[in-house]
Amino acid sequence: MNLSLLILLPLLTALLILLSKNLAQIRVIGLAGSLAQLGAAGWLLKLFMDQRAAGNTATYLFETNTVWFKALNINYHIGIDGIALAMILLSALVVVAGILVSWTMEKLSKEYFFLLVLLSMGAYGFFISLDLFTLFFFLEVAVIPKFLLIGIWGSGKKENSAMKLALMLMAGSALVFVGLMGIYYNTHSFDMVQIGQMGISLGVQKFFFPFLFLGFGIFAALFPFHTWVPDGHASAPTAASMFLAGISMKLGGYGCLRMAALMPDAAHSYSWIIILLATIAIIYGAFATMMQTDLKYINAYSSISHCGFVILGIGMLNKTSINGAVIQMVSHGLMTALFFAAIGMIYSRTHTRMVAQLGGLLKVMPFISTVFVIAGLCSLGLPGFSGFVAEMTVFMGAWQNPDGVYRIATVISAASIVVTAVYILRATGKTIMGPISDEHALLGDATWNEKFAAGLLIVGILIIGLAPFLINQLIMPATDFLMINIDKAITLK
Amino acid sequence: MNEVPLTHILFVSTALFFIGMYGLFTRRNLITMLMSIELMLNSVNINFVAFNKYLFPDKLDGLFFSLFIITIAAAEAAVAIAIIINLYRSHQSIDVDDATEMKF
Amino acid sequence: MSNYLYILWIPLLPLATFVLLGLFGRKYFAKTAGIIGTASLLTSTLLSFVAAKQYFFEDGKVNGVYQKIIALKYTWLQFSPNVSIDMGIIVDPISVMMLIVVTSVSLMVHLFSLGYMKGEERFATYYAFLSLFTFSMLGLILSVNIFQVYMFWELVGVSSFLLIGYYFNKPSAVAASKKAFIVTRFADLGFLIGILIMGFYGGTLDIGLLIEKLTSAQSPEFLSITSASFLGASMLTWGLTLIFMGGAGKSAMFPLHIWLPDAMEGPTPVSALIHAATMVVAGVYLVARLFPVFSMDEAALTIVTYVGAFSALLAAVIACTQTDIKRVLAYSTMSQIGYMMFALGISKNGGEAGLGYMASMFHLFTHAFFKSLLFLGAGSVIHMVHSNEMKDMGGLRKLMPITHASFLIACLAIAGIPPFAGFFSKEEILTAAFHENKLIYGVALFTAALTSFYMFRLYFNIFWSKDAVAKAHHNDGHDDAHAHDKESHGEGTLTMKLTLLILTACAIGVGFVPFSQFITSDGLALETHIDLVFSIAPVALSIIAILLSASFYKTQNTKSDKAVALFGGFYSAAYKKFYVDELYLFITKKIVFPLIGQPIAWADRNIVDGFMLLLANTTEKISAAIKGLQSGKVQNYALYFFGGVIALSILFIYIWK
Amino acid sequence: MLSNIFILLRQELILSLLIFLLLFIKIGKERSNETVLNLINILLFVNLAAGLFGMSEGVAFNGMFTTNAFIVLEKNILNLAILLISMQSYAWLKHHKQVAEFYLLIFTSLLGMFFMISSGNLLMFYLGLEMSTIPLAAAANFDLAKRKSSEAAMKLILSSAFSSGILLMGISFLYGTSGTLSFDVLTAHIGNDPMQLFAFILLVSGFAFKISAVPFHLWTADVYEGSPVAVTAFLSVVSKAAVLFTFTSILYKVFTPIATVWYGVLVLLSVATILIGNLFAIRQDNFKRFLAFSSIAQVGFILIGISGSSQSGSASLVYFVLIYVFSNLAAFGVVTVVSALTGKENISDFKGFYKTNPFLSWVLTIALFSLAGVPPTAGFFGKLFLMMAGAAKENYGLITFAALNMVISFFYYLKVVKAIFMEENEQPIQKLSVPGITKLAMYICIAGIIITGLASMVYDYIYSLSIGL
Repeated sequence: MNLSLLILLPLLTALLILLSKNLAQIRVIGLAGSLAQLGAAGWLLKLFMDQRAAGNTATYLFETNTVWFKALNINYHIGIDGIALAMILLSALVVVAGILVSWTMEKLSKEYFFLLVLLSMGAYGFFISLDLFTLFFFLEVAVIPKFLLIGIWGSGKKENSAMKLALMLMAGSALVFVGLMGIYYNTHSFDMVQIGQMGISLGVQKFFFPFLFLGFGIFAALFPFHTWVPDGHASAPTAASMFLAGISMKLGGYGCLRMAALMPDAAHSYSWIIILLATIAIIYGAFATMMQTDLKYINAYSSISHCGFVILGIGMLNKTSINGAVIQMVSHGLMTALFFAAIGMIYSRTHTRMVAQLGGLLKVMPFISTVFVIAGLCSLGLPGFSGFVAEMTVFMGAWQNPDGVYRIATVISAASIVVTAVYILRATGKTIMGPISDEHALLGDATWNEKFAAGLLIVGILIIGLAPFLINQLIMPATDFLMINIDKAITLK
Repeated sequence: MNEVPLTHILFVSTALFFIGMYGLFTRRNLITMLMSIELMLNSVNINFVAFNKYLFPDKLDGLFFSLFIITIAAAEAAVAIAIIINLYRSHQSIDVDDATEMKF
Repeated sequence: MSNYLYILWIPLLPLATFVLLGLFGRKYFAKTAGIIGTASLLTSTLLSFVAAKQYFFEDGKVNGVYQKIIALKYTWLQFSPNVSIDMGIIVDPISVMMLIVVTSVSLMVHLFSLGYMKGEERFATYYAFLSLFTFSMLGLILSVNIFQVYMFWELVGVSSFLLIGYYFNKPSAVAASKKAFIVTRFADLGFLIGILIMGFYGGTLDIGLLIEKLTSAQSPEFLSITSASFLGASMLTWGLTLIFMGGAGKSAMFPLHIWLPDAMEGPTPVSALIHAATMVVAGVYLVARLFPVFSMDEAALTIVTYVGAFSALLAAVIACTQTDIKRVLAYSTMSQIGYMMFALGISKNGGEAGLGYMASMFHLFTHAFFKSLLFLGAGSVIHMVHSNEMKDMGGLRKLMPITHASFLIACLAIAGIPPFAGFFSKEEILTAAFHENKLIYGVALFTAALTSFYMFRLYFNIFWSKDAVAKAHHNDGHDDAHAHDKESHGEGTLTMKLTLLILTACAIGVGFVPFSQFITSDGLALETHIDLVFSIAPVALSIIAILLSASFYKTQNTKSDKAVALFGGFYSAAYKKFYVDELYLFITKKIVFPLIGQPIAWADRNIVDGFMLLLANTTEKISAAIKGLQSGKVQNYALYFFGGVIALSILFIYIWK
Repeated sequence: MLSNIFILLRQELILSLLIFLLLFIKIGKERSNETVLNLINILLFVNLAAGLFGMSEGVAFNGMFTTNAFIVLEKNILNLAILLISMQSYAWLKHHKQVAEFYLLIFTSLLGMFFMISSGNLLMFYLGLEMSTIPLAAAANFDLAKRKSSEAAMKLILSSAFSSGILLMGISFLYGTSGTLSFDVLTAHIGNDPMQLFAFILLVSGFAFKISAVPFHLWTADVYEGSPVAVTAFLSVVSKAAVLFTFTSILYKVFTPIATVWYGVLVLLSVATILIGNLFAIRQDNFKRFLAFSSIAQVGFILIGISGSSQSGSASLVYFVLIYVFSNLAAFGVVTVVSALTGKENISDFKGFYKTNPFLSWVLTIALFSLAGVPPTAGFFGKLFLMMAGAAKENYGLITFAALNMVISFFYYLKVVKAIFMEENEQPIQKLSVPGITKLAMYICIAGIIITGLASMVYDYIYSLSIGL
């Protein structure tokens, strides 16, 4: 299967949306497109598994490498390994859900759906590209739609949030760019595979790794550069928040992972800083969440905490922890998307997101409440849901590092699960349980599209949560390959 | 007769150049400013001629260049004066400080 | 080694029920949910009895030793080549015993709830949750992998959370459920880290392997874990203590017990199932499961012992002062679990010295029955009186004879009066304590006396004391059976009565089970005998205590008030549960939230985010500051131009080279 | 020989013909503006088309005039820009009295630029430069009635005269030290002696003035603001581009021996230019002024690209200019239409613009994104390739600085987008009827913005023609 399909499908959808007339057409086209996308992803998974089963042990499958800018040795080089595929599946799921929850978007619906689809295209392109320039290209493609989505359809002080988000992400990609230049002029190539084979000299790694890691880290809400997350998520319309947390933040994590694999020596020697920042992010995010009163802020801050686990897993630089990081990315993507979907459903009915003003919703909207509770339980790492698998894998991996500092970092991060329980239960207890206020007493439950969206995400969560060996089997070979370089680097020390 | 050394002439032209520049910086009257610019151009002319005469007498590049400069200076002056007249129409003055609407 | 795979169905059936009722319950099974749940659970129960029969009487024993049989094992999540989470089924004496306990008590509760919860709006949901809990509990006891234990551990916790918060629009219930979950969650953090330690040094998460590796004193794993130490204690101690912390959380050991009394906000049958018979003993079960490893580390066992003993005593004291009957029962539960704990703590692994282990399991077994009986009895009382408070009760013996009788028997059982179940198990514990540690023995004896005192205080207050005033209706917030007011008075429905009777039978009967034949620390049968001389002291004490409480509470009089006055401050402290709750509140409300949470939230907005804003603002300020450069005067422009020329010339003609 | 000249000077000759044609039109009988404009646009298209065919390479007027494929390409880009500008200023010129004069001035200036670009000799270069500047000063004053217009013209003519004085001084010193005016001879005489360095710096200042690099930029904003939008567009795109082409070729061809020096100069200038341009652009409200400063910042990036002094350096320059033509003209096109039909030129007037004019809003937005360098627009590639070329010198401090400044530039471009899409306005610009031909021009621009970037053959083609140091 030609991976370019993953880019062409959204493109086609976008064009059709531009041509279509009214909301009815637009959303149908959008849904059809996203479903086609999901189908393609699923089909890809099947093919991928067949290939692996057939004993194809190549690192990247379905590779195509065509020259793009010959003069500058820039190639359109695409291919996927298990990790990328997992990300693609995640994106496909979230996109369908996102389209579904914005089913009744009246305001400028054409532009809205167009931008959503464009954003998803950026994500797909990012995950499939093996050429650093292409990677960077798609990374930035995904930024501007966010700005418009938040700024136009958002709520609250949306302009500021949109601006803050766009600028911080752009700063991130600026750093990434500098790093890319460094790599390019020292290896004369953008091709990740080539570079991985020939390796990068230690000095270069040491100098440019911070640029790249920090750059991608900003996308993944790395500790001091996470402030775009709360405002951005809180102001964004539901679907946009889902995409932001579900897909965009994963671009960062994925990038960090790739960079760590690309310059393992630097990653190894900087790992303590990475771990420090990650630990801070985890515990700090958790405590900050505890103090929030706005449901979206709660989820946004908890995202900071959860993405900390991704960074932590990467920083620990061993097989298990990196597996954990990847699973956590997928899990967090699904879970936050679900959470934001639930919040959006509640908000669209009660027109408030303030925990204090809600209560007893379980009485009037059992389905939505159940979704909310499930998302909550997943985020506090309950067995049976994806969150548990991811976090436990990260912990197991992190613990394999007998160094005292790392141990302490692990324990602190583990402690965050208690804080998580606190804020999740507070939110649930106040909004879902307790006495219901009178003006909410007559509200209705979820509509079919919302049910479908939530169901889709829940299924994803459950698959990972109940049968983690499946996703493990998918990403394990990929991590194995990443570990080859990393182990080499570590043993050199 | 002992001829004047090049340096003297260069000194004169440089002096002229900076006199013109000084005029441009200090005078408020647009016409005068234009004239000081002409001074600068003329100092350049002197340079060219002098260089040609003293250093490279076999070719006439410098002379031609100065000729062209004179011509173009004339054209420039023409346009400039036209503009200044138009400015006077709209501003009722040719004081440079009156034409500072657009700033910052 | 025959096939035990069918045991898989025992947990799976409740799971299926849960899924069925959870998804479609409120639509299609609003009425029939109870029947479905009970039926499926009945099947599981029968299956577990079959399993017990097969294991204990047919092929569990291989030359006199009960084997650990791994009936099923499936790798669920591979971390690294030899570290993985496996899902599986272990069949050994304690797991089979627990199967019996959990399924039968759960069955009783299902049965009882048929009447008790009749007409509830979320009837189906209730049964779905019950099934979920049963499933998780069964999964827990069948675990082959310490991480599997942890997972079901969490699931048990969450289903308990759901059931406590069943009356979700009742703030107190919500608060209680939150409290229960968070406190146990905190304990589980310890459990998790303990698992990480064990897994790292033991090199495996499989319980069998772990025990194997860590019990042979010269295995490399054992050496590494004992040699590595942190803050003076060896990693083994740390690991075990942390795991025990998890157990203590679930089993409401001091100081993690605060959630248990509040948990009584849930429907009474739920309290009977979760907070009396099954979930709360999970901690004991966990320690028993890892007992061989515990027995390798004196320090950890000592901790277990003293925590258990202290909790037993503390709970007993508090129980004497409480007036909410369910809370009294809750504290008695805590006290009894304390018993089991220290019995484990003082035990050795194997042989005669392993008596404590056997006793503890035995007590767990008997306690499950009489305690659930007590709760269900209390349930039907509440069902009748619509209140939990003693002051609303009294003289009920004529109104509800069956309840009265069964309750009395249960009280005698827990008080350890022969020939009721409690006597035998408690006797074993005391014997063990007597041999191992006199101090503990003393505490145990005193606690036993207290137990019988407060149990009969409860009994008399409910059934004697004032004359029949039970018609008084108190439809206040306490009432958790408000769904049906008028139609069912008297002793509730047939099923409820039936349940009580069955359990009464158990409370009388189970004591005679030759327990030591089946369950011992090393699987070998253990000869135990009731030594009458030895039994005199505890029994006598209990009887005295009973008489005392009879004189206090059988009829209304002022003796009790005098006694209260006698104890004075101590009494009020005990009545306030020794201010442990207040302490926790202080820590959370006064320290964690204002001193950690708020500063961080503030710093995030003002310092971290403020820094970004600062960057933006300074940029704008600078741009405003230098706007004079563009003065609008063409002469200045020329001047700057010339300045640029000069600067460049100086820079590149004089400085550069 | 003669025929050879006709081929070499093809584009110049066609342009001169156009100029004469315009004169005849002017002296001929009165015609309606529409016909004249349409005719001119058609002619301009012919001019562009004619330029595209046949790559001629050679030298004429014994070295005074050189041309090759690269130069032809550059001239074609300028032709394209002129065509687009004239198509977009349709709405403005339709009601203007002196249409022909306007085009006369513009064409003359363009002709000057052509000669400047293909000059092989300092004299020819100077002639071309003046020929391109002086008509522009007149054109800047084309809204005769407007105060600002005349002020702008005054500022332009005075400062450009001053700058040409400085430039000439430099040229004279060069002549004095080398004794020649023709580039290829000159190269041999260039060395590190102070006199020549001084001469060089004077020369550079002259160039820096034309491309408005800091601190020689101060005239830019005022002139852009004052003069008619069409002229502003011409100034900001065409004249800047022409001078940049010349500057690069002179740096690369003539001043090769002192490459290290001019690298330093360029770095210095680019840093100052980017910073000042950004800082001023942040706080502008007048759209033309805003575009002026943003274009200054762009020049800073271009200088970085040039400083790479490699084949990809000059290639990325031309590539960027091509993209810049599309994006900047798209932006100016919208501004032209709006100011011509409503007289509004402030960013704050564009609040809520999207509600009334979605098409124009999208054109403007895409243009701004391209200017900001957001994928998938071409601006992204243009800017990136410039920086890549600059990075070849492995001066990562400079690259980091530039990259971070891109963020600042994002801020002000997005501010405009914000105004268009997100902010409310009590009296928004009413629905505008855009002339078909202008619409066409905008479509061309948008197509250019999308295609030029993604279709790599464009860059590869330019690269194949361009030459390095």
